[in-house]
Amino acid sequence: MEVTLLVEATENAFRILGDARKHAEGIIDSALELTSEETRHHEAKRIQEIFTGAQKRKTAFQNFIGTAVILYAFWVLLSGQFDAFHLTLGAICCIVVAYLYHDLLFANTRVGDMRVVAWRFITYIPWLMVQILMSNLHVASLVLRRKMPINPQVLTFKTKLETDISCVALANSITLTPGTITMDIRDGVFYVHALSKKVADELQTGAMEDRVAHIFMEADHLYVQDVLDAANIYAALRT
Amino acid sequence: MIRESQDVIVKTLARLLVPFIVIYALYVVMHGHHSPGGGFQGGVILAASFVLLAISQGLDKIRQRLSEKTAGILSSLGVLIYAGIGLLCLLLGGKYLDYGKLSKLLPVEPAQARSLGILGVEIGVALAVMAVMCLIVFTIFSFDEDSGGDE
Amino acid sequence: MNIFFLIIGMGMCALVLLCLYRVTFGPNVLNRAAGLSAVGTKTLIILLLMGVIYDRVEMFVDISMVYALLNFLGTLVLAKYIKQSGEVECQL
Amino acid sequence: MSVINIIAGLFVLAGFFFFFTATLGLLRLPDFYTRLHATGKGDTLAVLYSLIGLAIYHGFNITSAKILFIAVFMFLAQPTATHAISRAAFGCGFLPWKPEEGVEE
Repeated sequence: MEVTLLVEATENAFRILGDARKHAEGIIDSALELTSEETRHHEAKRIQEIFTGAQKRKTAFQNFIGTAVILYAFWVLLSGQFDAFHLTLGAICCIVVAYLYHDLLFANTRVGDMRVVAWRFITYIPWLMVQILMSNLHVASLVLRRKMPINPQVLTFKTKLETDISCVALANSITLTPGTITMDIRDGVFYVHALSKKVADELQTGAMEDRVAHIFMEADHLYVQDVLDAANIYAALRT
Repeated sequence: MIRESQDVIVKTLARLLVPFIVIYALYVVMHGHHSPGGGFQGGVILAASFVLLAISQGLDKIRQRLSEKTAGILSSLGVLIYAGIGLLCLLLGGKYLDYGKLSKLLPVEPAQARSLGILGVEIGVALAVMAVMCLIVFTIFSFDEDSGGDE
Repeated sequence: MNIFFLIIGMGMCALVLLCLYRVTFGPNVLNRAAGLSAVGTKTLIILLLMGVIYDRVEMFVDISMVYALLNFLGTLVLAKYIKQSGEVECQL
Repeated sequence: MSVINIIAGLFVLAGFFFFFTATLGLLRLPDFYTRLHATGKGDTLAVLYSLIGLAIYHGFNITSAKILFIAVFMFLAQPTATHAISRAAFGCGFLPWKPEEGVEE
């Protein structure tokens, strides 16, 4: 009799504990949702500010000056002669070309902080190099075998990238990573030719897309980052 | 007729590469006396930059930058520069295209005047070659102006 | 070192010949375009190796830069032409 | 035969090896898209390695900077050219090759 009472009491206690835990988890969930929503809103507003400021600041004249400076650096690299005559000739050429083509080099740049983008892009290059090396070893191992185990297929996925330049970076990265080439981009849908099922599944997890979005400071990467942070906190709380 | 490309990648790459190609072409023209190249090669590379723009942005936008009338005027201007420098040397008492005589007009040594004269002639040749190449390419690209393509 | 570069250059010429098989007997124009692009990149390296062997790199580097540019442009124009004309002969 | 020469030679040799595999892929793979896999990736990396090797061999001056600029240009241009050809083929309705036995999807 006492034993059954004891068992009942312990079961009750466990149930109450479980309810309390569920309740606590629900509170934590809603709190996380709220904070992530708020930070996302805040970040979006800040980035919007940066964008509008950049749009205002980037007038045609600034484009002209930037183009001329970059082209002059390129001219000095090409020329390799540092006497006054050739430097003046280069300056005249660069000013003329920058006047004619000032709308090409900096068209629709909507990213705000160019330094951050440049730094992130430079840190992206070594990873890409490793990927290219792996893809070449993949092709080599494929080609040097007598019977080639390939099963080509076309896969499509919808991208969330918005600017042209990040689409180009993603497409060229896909072309250079193992087993995939970009065949077409139509209205934000990528058509990718993959050599095997494994590579296709790897691509569809979207890790590379997040990486590229992180580089070019697209708005969506904040959401992804929030989810990752929340997952970490959640795992820490669970254990 | 060549229309605007729907491809984001080609459009963006062309936009980024064209100013550098033009600068490279001008380098080839200007450094003709101590590197391979000169007027003709530089003009061809300039025309190549226009071809790259034409296949990425369509022929209509290129006509806003360089219309066929302007190309015709530029080709004549190039020939005029070439012949004018030659005739100037003739008037100054030398032979045709004898650049050393240009030192009478310019405040420099005859050797340097020779280099400057070659530079002027190369600019003329580059202008003429670029304009004529662009005219040929535009004519080829606009062969079926009325019938619609698929892009 | 020159002997090494000469051997590499000769090997590269052999690779160009192998690529020319694809250019000549390719089943359709797309395969030929891919083969031509491959031949162009190999020619670029051969030009630079010639420059190293003749000790005139500063001259050959300009030529190979023009070659890279024209190879890229030629491939793009060919692709555009195929896309606009829209005809590929056989499916393989 | 200094250390610089050996490093440059190794780079050029690696470039030659990847050129070789790219060419072999161009000859052996079964259809157009898979051949583009070989040339698009292989030529990019091979050109990169060969040019880095030649730049190291030539030493630190303005000519090797130009050689590295060619490498950057090829790094941008080669995937774009590959994409342009494959896009032309895809736009013409050119279907990818399937192996005979495993026809899923």
